[in-house]
Amino acid sequence: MSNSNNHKLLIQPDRSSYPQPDENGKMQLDLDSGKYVKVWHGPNHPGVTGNMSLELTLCGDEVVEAKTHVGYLHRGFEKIFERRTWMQCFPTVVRMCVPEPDSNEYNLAAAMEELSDIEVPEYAQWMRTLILEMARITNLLRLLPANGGTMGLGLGVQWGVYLRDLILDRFEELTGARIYHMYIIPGGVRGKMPEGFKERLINNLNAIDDFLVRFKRLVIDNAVYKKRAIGTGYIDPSWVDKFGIVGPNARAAGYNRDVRKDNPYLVYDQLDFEPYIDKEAASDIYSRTWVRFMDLKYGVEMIRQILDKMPKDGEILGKIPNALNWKIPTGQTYVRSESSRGEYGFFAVADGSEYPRRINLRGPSYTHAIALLEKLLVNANISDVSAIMVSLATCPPEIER
Amino acid sequence: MEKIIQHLQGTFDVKVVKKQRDDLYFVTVGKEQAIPAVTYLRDAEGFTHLVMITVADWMEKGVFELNYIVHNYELHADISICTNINREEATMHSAHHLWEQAWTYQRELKEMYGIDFPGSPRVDESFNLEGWDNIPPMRREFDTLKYANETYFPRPGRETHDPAAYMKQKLYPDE
Amino acid sequence: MEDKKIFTDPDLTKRTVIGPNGEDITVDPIQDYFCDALPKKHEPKRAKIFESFFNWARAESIWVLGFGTGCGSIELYPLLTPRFDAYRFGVQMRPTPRQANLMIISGYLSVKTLKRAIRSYEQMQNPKFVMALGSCTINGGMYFDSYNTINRLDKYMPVDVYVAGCMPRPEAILAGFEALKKRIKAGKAEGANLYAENFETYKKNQKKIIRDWNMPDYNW
Amino acid sequence: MNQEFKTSDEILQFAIGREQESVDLYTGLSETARNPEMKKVFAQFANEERGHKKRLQNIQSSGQFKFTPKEVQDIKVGDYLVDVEPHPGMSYQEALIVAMKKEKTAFKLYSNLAAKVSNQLLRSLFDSLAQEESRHKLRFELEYDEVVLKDN
Amino acid sequence: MSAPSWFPWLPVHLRSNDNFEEMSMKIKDIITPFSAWSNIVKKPVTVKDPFSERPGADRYRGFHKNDVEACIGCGSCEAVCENQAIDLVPVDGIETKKGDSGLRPLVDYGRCCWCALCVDICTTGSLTMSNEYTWISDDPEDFRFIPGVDKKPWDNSEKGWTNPGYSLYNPDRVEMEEIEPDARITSFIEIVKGYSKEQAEKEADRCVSCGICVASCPAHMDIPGYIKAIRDGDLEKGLQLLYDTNPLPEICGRVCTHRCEEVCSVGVKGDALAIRWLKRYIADNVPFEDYKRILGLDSLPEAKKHIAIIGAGPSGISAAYYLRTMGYRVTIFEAKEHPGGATMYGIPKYRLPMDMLEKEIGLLEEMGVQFQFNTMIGREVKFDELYAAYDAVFMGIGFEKPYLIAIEGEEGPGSIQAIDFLREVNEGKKPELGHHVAVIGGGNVAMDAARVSRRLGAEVTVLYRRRIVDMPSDPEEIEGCEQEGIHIEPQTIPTRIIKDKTGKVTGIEYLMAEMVDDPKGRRPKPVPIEGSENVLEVSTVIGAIGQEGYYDFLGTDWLEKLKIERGRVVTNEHRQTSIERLFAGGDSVNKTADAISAIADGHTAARGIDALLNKNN
Repeated sequence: MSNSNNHKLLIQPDRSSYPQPDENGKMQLDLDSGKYVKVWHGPNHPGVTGNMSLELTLCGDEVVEAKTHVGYLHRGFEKIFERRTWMQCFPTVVRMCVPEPDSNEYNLAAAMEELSDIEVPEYAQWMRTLILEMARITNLLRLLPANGGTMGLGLGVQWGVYLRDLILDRFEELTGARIYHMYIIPGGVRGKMPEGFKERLINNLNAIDDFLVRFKRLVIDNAVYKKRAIGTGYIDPSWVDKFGIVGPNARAAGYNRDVRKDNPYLVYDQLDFEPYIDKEAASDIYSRTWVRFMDLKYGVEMIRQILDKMPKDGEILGKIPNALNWKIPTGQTYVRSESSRGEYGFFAVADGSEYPRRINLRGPSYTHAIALLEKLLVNANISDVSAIMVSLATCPPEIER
Repeated sequence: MEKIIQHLQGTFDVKVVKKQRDDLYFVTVGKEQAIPAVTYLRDAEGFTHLVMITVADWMEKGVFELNYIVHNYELHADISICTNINREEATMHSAHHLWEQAWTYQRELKEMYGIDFPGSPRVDESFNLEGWDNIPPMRREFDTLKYANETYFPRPGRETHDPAAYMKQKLYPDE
Repeated sequence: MEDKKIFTDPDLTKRTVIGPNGEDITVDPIQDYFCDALPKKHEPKRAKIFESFFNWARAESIWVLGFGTGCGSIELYPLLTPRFDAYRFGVQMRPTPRQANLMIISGYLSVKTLKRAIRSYEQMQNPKFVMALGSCTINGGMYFDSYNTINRLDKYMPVDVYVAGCMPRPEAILAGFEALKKRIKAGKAEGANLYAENFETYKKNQKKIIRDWNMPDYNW
Repeated sequence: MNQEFKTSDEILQFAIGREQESVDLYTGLSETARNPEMKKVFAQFANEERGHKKRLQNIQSSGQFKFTPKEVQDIKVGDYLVDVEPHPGMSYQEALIVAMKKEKTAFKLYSNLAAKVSNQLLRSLFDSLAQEESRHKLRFELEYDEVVLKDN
Repeated sequence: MSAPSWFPWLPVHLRSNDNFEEMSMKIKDIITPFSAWSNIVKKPVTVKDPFSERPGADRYRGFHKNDVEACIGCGSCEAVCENQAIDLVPVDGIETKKGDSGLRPLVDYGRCCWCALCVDICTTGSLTMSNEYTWISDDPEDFRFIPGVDKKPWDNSEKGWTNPGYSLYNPDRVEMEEIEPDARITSFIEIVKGYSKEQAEKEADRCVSCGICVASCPAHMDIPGYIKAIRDGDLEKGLQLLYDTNPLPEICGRVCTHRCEEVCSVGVKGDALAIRWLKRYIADNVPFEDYKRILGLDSLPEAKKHIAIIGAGPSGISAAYYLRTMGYRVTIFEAKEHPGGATMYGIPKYRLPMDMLEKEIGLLEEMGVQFQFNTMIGREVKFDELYAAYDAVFMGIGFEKPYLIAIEGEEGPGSIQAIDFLREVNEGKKPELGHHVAVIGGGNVAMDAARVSRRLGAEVTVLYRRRIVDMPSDPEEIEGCEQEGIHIEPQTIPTRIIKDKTGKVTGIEYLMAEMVDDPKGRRPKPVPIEGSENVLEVSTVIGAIGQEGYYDFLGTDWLEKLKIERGRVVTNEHRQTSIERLFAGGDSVNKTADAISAIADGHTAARGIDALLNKNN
């Protein structure tokens, strides 16, 4: 069913005079007819999750055609990787995606360990899982309330970012930096858990739990939010494979897409957790908010589980060659991990020298923000554009690297 | 997974099969066979999810190694169809009809590597770089440091000394 | 250059019209949209006592343009939440350049963002200041050898305050605001006049790397 | 040497005589030495002794001298070495042994003379001469320790 | 329940009932958001004074600190930095010396990303990070400083990222298997077996290529270069690098005093690189037949001038090799019947096997160097004929004459000199030692004498005048002695050798000594303690207290012209003596008196001769 009638407005506007897509879905727009207005939902806009701009062609207040423009944060990562030795890539790779840097670190470490077959000690694997889960809830704490934020309900963002800041303090204690932790070094991790860290982390988790309760009352059960969220930004479940949709957006459409369950890595196979799937596949903004809400809830329980099950002490760094002249034999691999937005993969090619031949990042937003978003925004109301974008949790640095 | 690989070897002239992990195979096929192989994997073998289309630039061998990585959610396994295309006039059949997001990858590869995908929608639009007048930057013959030093003004006043040479100049200059 | 074609209306092309008393008048409708005049230097002309009062007022109400150009802008979130609360220092985020007097370049600056940053900066009203976060604005930071990021911010726009850190923390940014206030109260924050004075060098540097310049030289 | 000394002048005269004796000894050795380097070494010892003699002479002429009793380190390198009688083909090691032995005898001579004589002024004069000789001996012993006993 | 339609404020298009249930606009949903007002009563979470209340965590990666004394300027922080943020710059007040390049890291905060890889790789642990993070300035040029030299407020903050438990290079040396101590005593086979390919590459991988060792190696060999060649597996390039500065890598690979390992930056915190054994690995593993091809010795320019070399010791061989590569015709005159000098006759076979000597010196014969054995200058050939007949002469005669212990009872059969003893053993004879031997002295020669006599079945005691820490021999040698059951008596001064009526040595009397420090600051001097005599029953006494030069063969008129000082020939920086066309090198010239300095002298002299002869015509 096409997207428009799903938008259950009581009085449907008379669309007869609007341009209809021709047989193969292409819009024939006569831009010079003066009926259309081109608006840049530009890089500098509070409702955007990072610097990405949408070139919207509007007919009245309805989007007729949308084009995503990326490249504002393009730093040519893959080019400068080829000028850095493997260990020098470790601090560079963490800067690829700002809201959740640790998946990058883990992917590079996993790729390097696989290509030069290094064995990571047990304690380091547990610490890496803890760091990835903490990074996931840090990003969700910023992303989940942002759904409300785009509809004017900024209070949730204030609570969320405050709690995110508490977790960043824990990161600072453990890894030595707030945002870019540079903690998962190829071969292991860079430090043990300081004492007293576990108790402080558990207090923060309790604070997040009662944040969840208050947030549910504030946003999820909010009449205005329900009215605007339900029905808009509907992703047809059949699109999930066509557009390569992964992570929470796919789980909202009823598909079980979670790399931690599909191809378990690190110690995820020793943890019991169930990613939340929206059974009736409502797959609109509201359902995606629900999925992220449950992700955050399960994420917090997962961290508690990790803290109980992890070994008290152990070796933090395996046997790695000298960092200055670490040569990896020729070979290529694709390693993936589950970031808060979905499957996050690294394609790494080594040619036997100290320098990587190619490191390519496959971010979940690569497909969500361009192909999927442009299709979703057609016939969407101008006020819902940023809501849809934030509900897809797009993060532009992944797209243009 | 081995069964699927045998099927592939049966139907297409597979040059090299490299098993990286038990859930990751790199299968090298000829240029003409790439898109049919990917279509076969998608329709017949259940590899419905296109992970990525990516390229490794082997300047010494004069080829771009194009990789179509597809993933099967039942078997939880990946197969990457690799094909080598010539670096100079790099053109490749477009795969935009297979997946909706394929044209995005092809658009980026055109801008970054200069590989042309005739027929792919909006392939010539600029993706990351606005008003770029140099050769596609990701090719290995493009020297990014030289370009950066010429275009953007690095702050002067930095010069380093090599310990060995400095000690030679200080302790035993004439030997 | 195909973007420009979409914007212009068909009847916006330059044309010559016969004036009321018979002489030819060339009409260029595009001028109605863009003004090509260059910025002028506005010396503070009030008496010293008034000027320092005005500077005090400007310093105590720094309105930041909400344009996160680089990765450092994620550290601006905590400044808006109650925990670090930049509002008590008089610092507030404004969505449009028209209402902002401080632009934060929060880290690296790619060419595409530089074009938008220049346009936003030029649209800000005269007493405007620039704060540069992180090492990427000083000497290229981690992307010194990238083909798409600038190495030195002071070549493209006058910068008032630099904050060190590879992503400076919220407390460091608050300290940056304090330093900026001192500089404004001392009357040294004349970035706009500096920009007007050596406008050509700035414009030459900017045009060297922004090649598809389809906007006027100075975006009023 | 049981000759009684009354005046400081006599003592100085006697010391200068001994210094002149050792100067003649070294100059003789430097002529007869076959190895040119040994010639130079002995010549250098000789004019060292001349320096001592000159110093004693201007003490004698000026009539006054100051004597600070400073304990001179004695590392007894030479005490257990076999005596060497000087011969033309001497090596540097033997030359040092000869010099050390000679300085040692001179030191012993002055110190027991100082013990025997009663006059306080004369005793301090003898002690200063003894101290002077022990400093020379130390100089040769340090040289021996540095060059010959490098590995021991 | 659904909201009744008379709600006045409900917008008109929501009023018709049928759609209202679908919209599930329940009253509860309208009320619940107001629960957020409960926050009014909560305590605000604002940080009162963000500038001082929130210091960085204990492990925070803040601004750099550097302990300028501990830092040796090795530059591995600059090598690991991916942003090229660190430059090595000279600092006034810190002068360059062996083991310290005198450079200090300058950090550019316009590039740094605070990843602390420099702190982790720092070989001396001097570079750390404070937990300070606020640095604001309006001048971009400010953000460069030399930590530890430019004073900064965070210089003495204890918290911050210090060197964590792990290290980015392997500080421990790869184990080298040696023969068991008790198996060693029975034979003269070589103790050190040498690295396998995998061991050598693992050891070579530990090198941080800082280059500090090059300055302290007397021959200034390109050590990082050939260690990198081992890492790359390109042994031919490694051999070329070796022969650029050292024509006897096999010998140096076994007996060098490896001063480079004392200053190796990896050795500051961990074990130093086994540079000597790596050099030996290259020389062992390149087949001898390819030497000529690799080193380009096949087509040598022929017969410009003719040079004579006196003495086939390491300095003579090295001079001959380089002169030959420069195209001169070279003849070596050797007094004994085998080449090698001290390395042949002084060093025992368990340290330097015979075939290694023949292999290396054999290369010279293949290069066309003529050897004339058993021709001692002054006996078979007069020096003046030599000086006249050849265009230049190089003298590498070493220290032949031993210093006597000069104590009572030294003459006679029972007490012998270490050099003669070692020469006889190397010539194959087996001197009669009796059951107990006393070796006097603490240098390498003394250690060799002790271990050789141990192998000949005698009990051995080493008497040394100073403390063990002052012993000039290699620590491995002392350790080897202890392992082989040789006990060392420090601070003992021999006074008398006791003999029985028939003149056979029965014991040695010695005094204990206490150390007195030297007025001029040189090594402390041992002073015998009167009355502390004790006696050691020995059957033989071996004197190894030192050697001196023997130049009489030149003849008196040449000796006049030759400037000698304290037993050593005086030479300028080209190793040219006071006689114009006579160059000299080796133990008789330099103070360090070991093989590598001799080789370095040979190389310098070769260049000096070449410069002199080219200047002449």
